[in-house]
Amino acid sequence: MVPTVLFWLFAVVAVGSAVAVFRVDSMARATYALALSFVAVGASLLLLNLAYLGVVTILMMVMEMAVMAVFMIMFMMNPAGLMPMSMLHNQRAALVLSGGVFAALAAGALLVEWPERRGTVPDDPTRAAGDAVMGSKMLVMMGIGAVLFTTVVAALVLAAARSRYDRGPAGERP
Amino acid sequence: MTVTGAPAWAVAPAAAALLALAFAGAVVDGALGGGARARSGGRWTRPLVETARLLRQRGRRTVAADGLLWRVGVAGPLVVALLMVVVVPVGGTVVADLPVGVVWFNAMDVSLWAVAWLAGWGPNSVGPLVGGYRFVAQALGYELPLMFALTAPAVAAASLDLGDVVAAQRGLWFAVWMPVAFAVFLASVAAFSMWGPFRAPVGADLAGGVLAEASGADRLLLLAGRYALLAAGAAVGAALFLGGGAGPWLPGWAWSLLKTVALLVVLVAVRRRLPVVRPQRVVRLGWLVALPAVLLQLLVVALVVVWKG
Amino acid sequence: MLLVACPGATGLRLEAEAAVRGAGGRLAEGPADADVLLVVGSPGTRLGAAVETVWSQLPEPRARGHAVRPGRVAAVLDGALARLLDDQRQAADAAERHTAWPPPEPRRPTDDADAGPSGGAGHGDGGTGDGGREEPHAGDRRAAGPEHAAEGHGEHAEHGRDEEHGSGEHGQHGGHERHAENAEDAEDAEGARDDQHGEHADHSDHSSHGDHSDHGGMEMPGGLAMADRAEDRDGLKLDVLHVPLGPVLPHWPPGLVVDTLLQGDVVQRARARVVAAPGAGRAPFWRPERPAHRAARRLDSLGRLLAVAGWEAAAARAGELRDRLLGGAPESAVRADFVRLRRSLERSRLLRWATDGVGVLDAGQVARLGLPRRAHPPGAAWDATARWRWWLAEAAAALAAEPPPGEDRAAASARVVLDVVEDLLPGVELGEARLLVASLDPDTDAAGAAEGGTR
Amino acid sequence: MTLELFLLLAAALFAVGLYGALSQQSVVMVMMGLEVMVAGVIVAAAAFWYFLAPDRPDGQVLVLVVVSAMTVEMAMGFAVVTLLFRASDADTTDAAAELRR
Repeated sequence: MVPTVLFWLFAVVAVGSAVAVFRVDSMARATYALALSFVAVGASLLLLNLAYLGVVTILMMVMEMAVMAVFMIMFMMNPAGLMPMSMLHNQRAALVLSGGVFAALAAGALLVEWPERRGTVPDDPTRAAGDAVMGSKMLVMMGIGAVLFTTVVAALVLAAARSRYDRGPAGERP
Repeated sequence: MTVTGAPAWAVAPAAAALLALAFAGAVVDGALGGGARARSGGRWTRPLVETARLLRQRGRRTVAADGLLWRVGVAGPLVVALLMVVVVPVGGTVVADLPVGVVWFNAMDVSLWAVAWLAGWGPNSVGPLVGGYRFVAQALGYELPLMFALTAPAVAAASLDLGDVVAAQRGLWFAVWMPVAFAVFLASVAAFSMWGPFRAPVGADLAGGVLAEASGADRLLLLAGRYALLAAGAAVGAALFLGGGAGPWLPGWAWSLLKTVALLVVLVAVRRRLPVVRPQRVVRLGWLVALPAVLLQLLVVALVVVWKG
Repeated sequence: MLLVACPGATGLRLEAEAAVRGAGGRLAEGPADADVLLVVGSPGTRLGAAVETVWSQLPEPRARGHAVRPGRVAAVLDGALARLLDDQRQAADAAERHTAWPPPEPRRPTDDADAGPSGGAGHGDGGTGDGGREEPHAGDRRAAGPEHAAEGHGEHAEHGRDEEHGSGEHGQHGGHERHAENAEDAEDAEGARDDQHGEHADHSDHSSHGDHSDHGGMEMPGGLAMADRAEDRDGLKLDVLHVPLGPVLPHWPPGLVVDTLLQGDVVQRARARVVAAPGAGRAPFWRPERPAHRAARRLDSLGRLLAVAGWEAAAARAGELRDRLLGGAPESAVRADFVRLRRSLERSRLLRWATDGVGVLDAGQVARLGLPRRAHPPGAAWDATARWRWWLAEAAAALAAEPPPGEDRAAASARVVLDVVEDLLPGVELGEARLLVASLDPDTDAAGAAEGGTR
Repeated sequence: MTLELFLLLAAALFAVGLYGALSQQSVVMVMMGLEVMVAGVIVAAAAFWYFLAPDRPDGQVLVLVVVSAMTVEMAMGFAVVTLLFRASDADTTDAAAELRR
């Protein structure tokens, strides 16, 4: 009972704030609506016994959004949404298309005969994942690590031609 | 010592304890503040006087402020501190027995990026805004070292659960053989609480930075939030590095409390003694000094763990 | 408590600092944190307008006091504190203030906007409008927008982008009454202040020095101007803000206003001026012929720099030594404590990190400022670190009753210092800019007399 | 709590994200749309893992990879936007399309 209520709560928050991202004028609000949406997604992962993944999702996404806000405000006109203006194009097509996609996916989710559940949830899913990552899939992890690192460096080198903070792109703009 | 989860109502005493600790921090700060021979009450009562003053004061608004986001930013630090504290084992009990407490703490301190930035963005004013950006810039500097500093005890305990980390320190505190991680952790706590040498986001050169526009209850919440963050950081530090509730004679909770208070006093005492480090320096320090040092520390820890089998 | 010192009121300022400490208070960093607004010295028109703006930004309960005569500061402060605790009066104040929001739109004739010389006596647009700035600003500011926004913008640094409720209200109706009610504190200069006030009401337009550029007549949200955009050094075209620093800022030379063009927190352009004050330029407070004063002056500057650098403990120690020297303690008694302070400062790596490389002077600037050609640790650059070390050396010499070290040159006038500040500020981050100004510490007492030394 | 509910949530998030990515002009907003879509993928992957094959960690690993991919996307996206902005003073997709010619 309690998990179901929580699930609905998180689901409504996640979708509601995701919609809000594209509805509000203020860039700051849009960014933090997205952050809220991710927090709700992470929280719903917690319901699935995925403590580690849920918390990591929250961690990564909040951090990303905090940095994102800086960029949003740096590049967007009218960052505080104080002036009403529209930044949309081909809105109708987008609405129709995404509505169709939702219908198709929902139909698939409801109509497909999902297979029976195999096995049970391990006591400590985090450990299971850790074993998987560090055991047979060690290579995956190392690959991800290397890719992440390269990206960060590449992004910073590209973005910060002569940044004051040597490495950080932030702190530039109100 | 095994750690057991407490029932849901335990959040209330945890919150009360956090606020009490935060208040104690403020009292210590007032006592160490020195200088004035105060006419209205002694140094020890200064936080009380200040609280009363701020409660009497009316909140103020700025033009075209983003009220909603400002509120979030103002209430945020206190809430985040509370969320940090619920996973800390006190003696043998913990409010929320989360199996990934270490990551949880990390996620919470990252959410401070957002909160501090919002508190700066909300009032639509230069001082707070620059303060908010300073916080994010500074956070880029300390976050990665902090992550690895948190990883070191977790690796040594082979668990992300704070209870397990405490249990793994029986015999030898982690602070003893991971001093670098401990130091980086404490510095990061000061940094995310905008405290001591890392208080540039609320610096006097910005007329108070993030705090510049807050008055009345808003200001009280922000100030209390800073002390609460320090207290929460001290509590987590006591569990991660100082063996939590382990100690002779006294019961476990008393030791937890004692160590937390000791760390808190250390953190508070640093405040006036050091000048502020500019955010640029913090970033450089974080990446060029703290990060390599803490990585080396992690390597040492990993080697020890492997060697011990 | 928020202390507003006027140029030429150094003695009163020191007295007020002591009085605040004696009352167990501390100096606030901005109006949001302040209960009491304490003005020392006599502000001129511009500074008076700034004070009104700041007053309107204090949250209730609030009280203000105005001290003009030496020896009366503590009494004025006591009066203000008593009123602060008077619930009835505070309730009345709050009621009056909040029913008046939103204030009736103060409509002024459109062409009044650039009536500079008539009563503003040349301190209006003159200080900012020169220097070939491309931004559309002075003179063509919006006439239709709410005035209150413009005023707050103009005067107050930490509120460069905001305006608190009711400074318009102030200029219009609230201001005079409250003024009268608080007049009991100002034991003298009553007539003079009334004059100023009237003048202020007439010319409050000037208090906005053109940081509201006209965006083609668009109606701005909340009456605020949106940020402009301009090239920055990273090649990104980003928003710029016009932000005046001062005249009411903590640890800031009294009466100094630096109009800056900020991009993010980086200063792109700066114009410095000192607002006029009737009290400025009388008898100088610091008497260089007296060693104690020489040392105390240096300690005063040092304390300000340390406060800006965020080292409260050291700043408090410097202030304490200064007060002891001015209070007539023999130099020899202070010397031991001074040596200890000096040692801890010179040993502090964190302080050097804060000030190293801030505002490096070239040889010409060194000569103009009347500093010795060689920086104090030989071979070092003339940055803020070298300057506070130089202050320490000077203070030490004064305490040891030696002649001042280095070549004996006359200290530069504030205008020269401000010119150097203007040269050095572009490209500097806001916090560094504060350090830079503090490390050059222009003496605004004399400059305020010459109608701000505006150019 | 059933698999279907979670999949519906995932579908809703995906559709909202798609709408955002298609309808927004600004590159940064398009990136936000992509993020929302990826959030839907995360929910779906986690739900499949929990309800279909909890004994195998593949689902979790997939989520981990997706989260990392998201970070990478963000970082590169920011770098590209910054370059674009510097080169052409534009942050909209339409303007970027012109760059191609």
